[in-house]
Amino acid sequence: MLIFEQSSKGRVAHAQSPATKASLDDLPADMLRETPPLMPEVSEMQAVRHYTRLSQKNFSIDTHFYPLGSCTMKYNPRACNSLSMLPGLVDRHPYAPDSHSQGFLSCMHDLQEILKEVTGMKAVSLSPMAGAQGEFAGVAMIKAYHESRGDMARNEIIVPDAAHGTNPASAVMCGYKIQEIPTRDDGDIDVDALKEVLGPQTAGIMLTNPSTVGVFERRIQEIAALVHEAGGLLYYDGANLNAILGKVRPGDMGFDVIHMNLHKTFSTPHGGGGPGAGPVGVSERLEPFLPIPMIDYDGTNYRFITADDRPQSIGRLSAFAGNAGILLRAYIYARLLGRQGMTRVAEYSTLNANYMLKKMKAAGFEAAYPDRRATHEFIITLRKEAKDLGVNAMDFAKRLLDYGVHAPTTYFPLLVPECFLIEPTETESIDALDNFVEAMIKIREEAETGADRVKGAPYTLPVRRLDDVKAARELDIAWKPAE
Amino acid sequence: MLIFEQSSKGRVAHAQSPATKASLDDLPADMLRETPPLMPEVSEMQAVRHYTRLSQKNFSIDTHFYPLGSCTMKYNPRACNSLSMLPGLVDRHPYAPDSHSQGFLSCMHDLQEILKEVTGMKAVSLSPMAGAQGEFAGVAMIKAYHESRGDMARNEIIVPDAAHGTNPASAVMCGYKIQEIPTRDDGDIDVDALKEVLGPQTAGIMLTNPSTVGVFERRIQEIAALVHEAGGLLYYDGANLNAILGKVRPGDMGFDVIHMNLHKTFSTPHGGGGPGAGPVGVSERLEPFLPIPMIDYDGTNYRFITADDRPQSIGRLSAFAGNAGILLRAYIYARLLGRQGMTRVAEYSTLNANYMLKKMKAAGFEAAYPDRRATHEFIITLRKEAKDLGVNAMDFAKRLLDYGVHAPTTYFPLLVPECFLIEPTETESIDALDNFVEAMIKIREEAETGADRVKGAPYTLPVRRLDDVKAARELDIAWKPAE
Amino acid sequence: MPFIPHTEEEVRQMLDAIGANSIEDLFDEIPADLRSFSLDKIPEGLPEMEVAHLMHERARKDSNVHCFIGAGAYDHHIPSAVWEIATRGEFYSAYTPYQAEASQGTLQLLYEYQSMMSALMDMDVSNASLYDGASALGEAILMAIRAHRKSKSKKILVPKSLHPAYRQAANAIVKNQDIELIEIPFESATGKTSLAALSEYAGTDITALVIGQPNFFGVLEDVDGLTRWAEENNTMTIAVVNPLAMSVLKPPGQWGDNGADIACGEGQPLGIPLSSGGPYFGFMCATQKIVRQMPGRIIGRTVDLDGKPGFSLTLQAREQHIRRSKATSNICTNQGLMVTAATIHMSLLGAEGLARAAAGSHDKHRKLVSGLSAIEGVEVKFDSPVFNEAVISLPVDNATVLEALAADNVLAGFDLKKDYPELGNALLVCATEKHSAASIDLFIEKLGALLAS
Amino acid sequence: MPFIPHTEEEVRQMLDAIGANSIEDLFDEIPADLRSFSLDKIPEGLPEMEVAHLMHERARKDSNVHCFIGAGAYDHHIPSAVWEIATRGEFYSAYTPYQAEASQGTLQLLYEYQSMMSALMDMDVSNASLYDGASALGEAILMAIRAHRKSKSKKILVPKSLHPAYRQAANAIVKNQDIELIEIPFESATGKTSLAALSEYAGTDITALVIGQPNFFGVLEDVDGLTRWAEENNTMTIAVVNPLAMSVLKPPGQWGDNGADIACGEGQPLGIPLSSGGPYFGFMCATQKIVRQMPGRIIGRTVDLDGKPGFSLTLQAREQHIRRSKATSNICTNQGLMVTAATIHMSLLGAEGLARAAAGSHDKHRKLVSGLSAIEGVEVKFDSPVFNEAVISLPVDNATVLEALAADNVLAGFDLKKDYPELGNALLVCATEKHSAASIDLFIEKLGALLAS
Ligand SMILES: Cc1ncc(COP(=O)(O)O)c(C=O)c1O
Ligand SMILES: Cc1ncc(COP(=O)(O)O)c(C=O)c1O
Repeated sequence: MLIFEQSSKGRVAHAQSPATKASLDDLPADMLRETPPLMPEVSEMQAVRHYTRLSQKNFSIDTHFYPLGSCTMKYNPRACNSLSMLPGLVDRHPYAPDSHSQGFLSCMHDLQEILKEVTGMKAVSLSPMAGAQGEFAGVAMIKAYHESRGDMARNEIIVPDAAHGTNPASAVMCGYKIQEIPTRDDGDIDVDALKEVLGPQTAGIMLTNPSTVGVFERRIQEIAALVHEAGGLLYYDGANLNAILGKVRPGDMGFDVIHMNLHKTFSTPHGGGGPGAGPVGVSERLEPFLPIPMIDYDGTNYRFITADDRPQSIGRLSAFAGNAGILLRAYIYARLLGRQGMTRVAEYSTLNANYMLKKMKAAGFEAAYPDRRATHEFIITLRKEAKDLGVNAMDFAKRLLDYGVHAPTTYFPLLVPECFLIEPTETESIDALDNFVEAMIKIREEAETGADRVKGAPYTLPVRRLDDVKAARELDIAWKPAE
Repeated sequence: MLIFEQSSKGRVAHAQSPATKASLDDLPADMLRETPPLMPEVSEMQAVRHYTRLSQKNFSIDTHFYPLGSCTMKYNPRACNSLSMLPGLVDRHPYAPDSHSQGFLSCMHDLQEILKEVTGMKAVSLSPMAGAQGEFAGVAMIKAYHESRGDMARNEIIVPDAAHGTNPASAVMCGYKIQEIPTRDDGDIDVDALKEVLGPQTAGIMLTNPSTVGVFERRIQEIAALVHEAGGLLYYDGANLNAILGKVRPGDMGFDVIHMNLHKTFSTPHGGGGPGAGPVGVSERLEPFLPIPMIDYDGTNYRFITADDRPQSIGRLSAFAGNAGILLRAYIYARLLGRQGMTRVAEYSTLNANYMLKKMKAAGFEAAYPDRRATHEFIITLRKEAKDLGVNAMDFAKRLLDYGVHAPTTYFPLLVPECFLIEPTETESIDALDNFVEAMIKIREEAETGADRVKGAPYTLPVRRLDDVKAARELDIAWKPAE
Repeated sequence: MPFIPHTEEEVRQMLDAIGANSIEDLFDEIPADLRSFSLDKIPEGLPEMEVAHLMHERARKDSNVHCFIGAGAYDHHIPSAVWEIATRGEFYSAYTPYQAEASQGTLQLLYEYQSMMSALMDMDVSNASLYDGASALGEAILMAIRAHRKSKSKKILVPKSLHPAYRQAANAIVKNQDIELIEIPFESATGKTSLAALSEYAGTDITALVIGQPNFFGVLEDVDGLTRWAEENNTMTIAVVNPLAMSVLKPPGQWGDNGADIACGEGQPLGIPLSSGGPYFGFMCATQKIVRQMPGRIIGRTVDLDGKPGFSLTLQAREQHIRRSKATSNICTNQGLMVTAATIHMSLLGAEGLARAAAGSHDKHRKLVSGLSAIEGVEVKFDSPVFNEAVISLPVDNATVLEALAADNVLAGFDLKKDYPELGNALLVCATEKHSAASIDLFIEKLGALLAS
Repeated sequence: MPFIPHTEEEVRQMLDAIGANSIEDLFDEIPADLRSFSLDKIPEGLPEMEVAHLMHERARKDSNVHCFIGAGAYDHHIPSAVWEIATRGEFYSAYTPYQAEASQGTLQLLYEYQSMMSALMDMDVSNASLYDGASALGEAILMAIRAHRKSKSKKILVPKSLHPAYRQAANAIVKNQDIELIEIPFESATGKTSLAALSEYAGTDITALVIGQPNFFGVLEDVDGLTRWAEENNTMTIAVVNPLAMSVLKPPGQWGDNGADIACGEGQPLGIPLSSGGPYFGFMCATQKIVRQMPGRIIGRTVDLDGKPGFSLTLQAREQHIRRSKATSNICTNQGLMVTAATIHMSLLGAEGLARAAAGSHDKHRKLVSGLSAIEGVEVKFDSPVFNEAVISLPVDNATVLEALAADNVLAGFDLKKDYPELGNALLVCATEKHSAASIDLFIEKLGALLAS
């Protein structure tokens, strides 16, 4: 039942607003609202009960194994939430003067430094509010760089076919054309194809490493050399940073600019769709273009770096300083982990993924890149099952929900048919991994005795499979009272 | 799965304790523990996930209508929790000096005053930690009073048959014998029977008003006069205070001592079984005997009243000052409600109960006291259904769970056969009340087509009906690892 | 190893299964020469207890101020229930609701959110959030350009009375696509967007006009006049509004003759703490006919296999994960948790509660401004109705006043000198329903004393 | 009307259904002369925002102290997860789990709690909590009297080295049942219970001997010697222990030759905040053979109709709601939510984490005491091993020192003068793993400076 359907006309949760409505008699009547908006009219308890019960209909990290590839659904330490909401932090106004902000600013500055070190970049701006905004900022910096050199002809960004959709979308927002290059059967980029598209029109290339097919791009140094020779710059999509944290650094691989998804690698919560944080790091030549604000420290005081300090900056991407509260959570997480703990993130997420891959293979599932090491994630293809048993990746995904496991990422990257991109993360125990493999085996067994049971899944969730076609055709995206 | 069954030997949630174990070399070896206790060895996420999921298996006020008679399951405002846990309050040491405790002490003092006013008593001590401890304190004061007067022969406490089990149990803990008196068919106490048992051996009587049968004891003034004439005192069990808050006061009815269940009337959470708070209020003659500590205010400073101030006190009932954090919650609730809001508690809980009673009667269910007003609760008896359809009160109760409603109190008070004691509270909306009645009608309809469906309930909960006999016979109350 | 459950024995068992000798072996595809660097500058890990110490200390440094800054971020009352529920693990630690069946909680909540925002703006549709108010304006401009097929100019009129940071962020977001933002001045007496200045563009091809309500100065714009101007000139209108104010002010859907085309803004006043400027959330509403040009996620109500109602992501063909370079926006992760809080907040307050909060806030502001303007030399800058905040001018240097009051923990307002030097020593000051009378009096008294000395 | 959902129209509709004219009519069975009184002294209701103001102000008054008081309540690290989960509505706002099928969350958790406490004490069984440590001792004494059928004396030996408040509370609880608590002195040099004094009672009918570990002075008692004495004299033993200490000290189940009969104490060190002394929880463990004499709720594991494991309240025949005047105790509501927190806390720390917390706490205490005792005139009072706290004696008047340091926000310890005048100017001081080195140094420095002046 919708919250609106629990309304009763005139019902007010009286503890939550002033006892009476103050006068607005200084405002002209024609600027005032005549009829109140149609909002729920419920008691405090009705609201609490409704949203508490709604919450229970979700899978989440706090309740389920959630091996969603490319998303790094790992444990979100509760301390990161509670400590970021301490009075003084949670109620600091974004325009509070530096004199009354040294606590907050010192956290932001320390976080910048930590991110610089662990990525091997020269400078970091924390302001982008998610990965995609980080990508936008990164590509905008590439553009600003070329333009600052009078190099105006570069109008193409190269993107592998396996790239996340945000990569081409972000490049287009910066006014670029997209050149797609293929991925080889071994999971690496086709370097010959790359050579063919490189040229004076090349502004740069956007890569992730490990890539979205779950393997490490072995020829990365050669690729960097080729792109740089052609006058282009290299962009690193940090969505997969969890795989290499403390093990190898994008800066050392030759990347000029990177974004990090703190809501993945640094374990800030995903909140049912955000907020995230997508700080960008750059090599020396891009430093002048970083988005403002950043934090400076002169040995005594912390302060905001603004447009006055950075006339070449691509500008500001948010009204204030990005998703500050999320950055605090990432900072707290970084301090909990420390240097050693960061390295262990890569180690144990990789261990978990390789273990699962091995077990899946042993159970007869087909790996997309059977001869490669898994990184923090790996792909299996269910094309055999789809063909022989008539149950596709989506059917497996839905049936997994009944087994109490969130489905891996399905049908991404698009180049592998019937794929599952599986990312267990370092915070899951061997039991959870084994359970998953067992569930997959059971589902295949079910399918072997007839596809229907699996195709009808899920059965144990609040709803069964939803009609997405109807959702799009008969668009119902805002409740209206029955006439 | 138990948390123990998720353990792995040597697993530690490392963020939660010092990195190494400090030396205990100043302690003699024979005083040290040799083998560690068998505790769960899980990761932080495993613990979070386990207890988050366990929580989801509960019904609660935040998720369900919970009309548990005598328990006053009303909305627990979330502000009471968060404001009582502010730094300064949540970390105040119980022995912090008064100079650094004025914030806390002022809340406690104000609460004492509010409770005095709303109950009509002369003085209040907040220290009892639940209703039963309040009863103990109350009866102990009655005893101390008689003894202080050299009146040593009074060794009986009178208790109606409808009384809550804690009443006789508490009196016995004070060294008293119990005299039970019957309840009449109209729900009032049998005053003739009372007269018969009154005498020089009478120390006092324990009553609730409204009583546990959900009606107001109309002859309360006459009863008070009779007991006082006999030299006894009147104890008021405040579990049902919600029914009369701000409408009529126990002090005015003639009671000498009362306890309040703040976890009922003042909406502190019941927490799956407590903590509660059971402050006691007294008339003038019992004031010297109140349990310590209490809070005094001299117009400038607040301070604890201790045994030095009150040599006749029955003493202290807890190591410190009772369930302080619960008292804070009650205080916050009292400030949110204010004077008017308290009166409305009685008004709307009574309105809800009478409305439900009327609807239940209209639906053909039998009221235990059909000619009486309901107070904040009322009783129906399902003896007809038990006889005609073969489904008893427990069967209805279990089946209600499937309808998403917590069962009312069943089989209490014992004198009404197949009874439901139904207490909707003031915070439920008319929709919730109507839903309940409809569910009852549907269950009866189900039963009319055969008892089995109802007797097999519940079906939609984490478990079906449990084998209590096995639980008691094959006692398994602490997990042991399989050999 | 914080947060890593593996025991030594399990690691051994897993490596054996894999057929590797050590964890290090698993990294053998990485070129060896990339593997030498030092992380020594990153501090050692600390247990939660020590990090708590550290954070308490830092938080204390920024605590206990009397803050009268608004300027786009407002300290309103937030019911305790809001964040106690929003941070429940099931909301807090879930991903974007791609698997609809396992995400009905989030999905239904977002559908309710869309419904509430549509109602508050009196617009047909809402998306499920963008990053923040400023970036939402950038997206709204891009959306207008996609939606207004007849306009070729890519020219957008943006009042100078709009929040400077919004103008900067919108510019940073759209400038690489040959879009021109043209600044429209405000009337120096009223602080309102100058209709006279606007008339310069009458009859030319303008894609959209941006209208702030209230504008950055707190001043109420002539939204009907501005919207009608746009309607007459075949220009789309983009409303940038304070959503809480819309509970008492005329909402964008009712502006001019046909209402605004797009409404966007900062959702923060709806239950989001100040938190140094984020995470907040950008909202966006629009008319039904341009819904397919809207960026961001949209949740639809549908039915399941058994015909039972349910919710799922819809119109995904607009989004980057399907359309890639042709998507309406690159946005992927949005501000879901903030919207969760805002939805609970709006449910708890309802229309009446929101209106009381807005009016109560305005009332406190009036008390503040009347007290401040009674001080010798302090003047209210604009002769216009304002909502919730106002520009005052000081007889002495702004910066000196701000610093002196800050020394007493009074943060006296937003300094307008940098963005609007033409206003002289002007401060933007704000009070909300949350300010106590004592706190307001303290500010007035301190400023009075300072200026008298 | 805060928290009341009724609209005027609904009230009318409900009254019509009832057949009453007004709500007032529903109270017509109450004698009219009882209805006139005034509640004017109770303040008007306030919205949450204003109550929040008030509470913040009051909380601030008691904040920011350096507290070195232990004396039965200890400030240990509590993982954030503990209270975030314990205050989830499903735990926080549920009733006692009478309807087992609708309470499996609470029931399973309590079963796990019983298992953990049994393990920590090395005892067979545990109940699901009592009110607090002091009242648990009262219940333990009553239980011993019920359980020790052969003893008729109702005499209980209670060391003077036990927490004074525990002795007072236990006395208040048991005194009306003709039970005699006999005080056993401590050795003035060691602070331990005097075995010599005990020997006076050898061979007489004593129902039980109470043994604290550590005792109120932090001193470790000779638990083996005391338990053996009791075993030899057919006396039951009641252990009163700090449960966190039991992660490193010999637990009651291992004392003497056969272990203690009953173990009880204050659960606060297991994840419960100081909170002015409550709510905490009393725990109680016992040997299997006397489980039926145990007061309080007990949860058992069983199976459902389908044979699936589940949990329910068991041995209810001991309890007041069944046995009424013959129950083992009057306790009904216990401290469920505290136990919920403690169970999560113990799961998060595990045996190793608890031991590290205990050892870390002890270590900080050693640093404190060594710093304090290096000050001229300050001495450690007892020549015995202690855990976590210690008695120091001062060269000057206690009260003056406490007051002077409190003026600097240092709460220097518990003043023993009132309860133990024989100890002179003695303070009981405590530090835990949570105290920072800086905070400890501050105390040492301030005391040093004060005594030097
Ligand atoms: C590989 C990759 N790149 C980019 C992104 C975009 O990041 P965000 O969702 O934070 O905008 C994602 C996240 O889904 C991703 O998986
Ligand atoms: C009528 C009545 N009296 C006394 C009590 C005992 O109160 P408590 O559970 O707080 O000890 C209760 C609570 O269950 C009750 O309902």
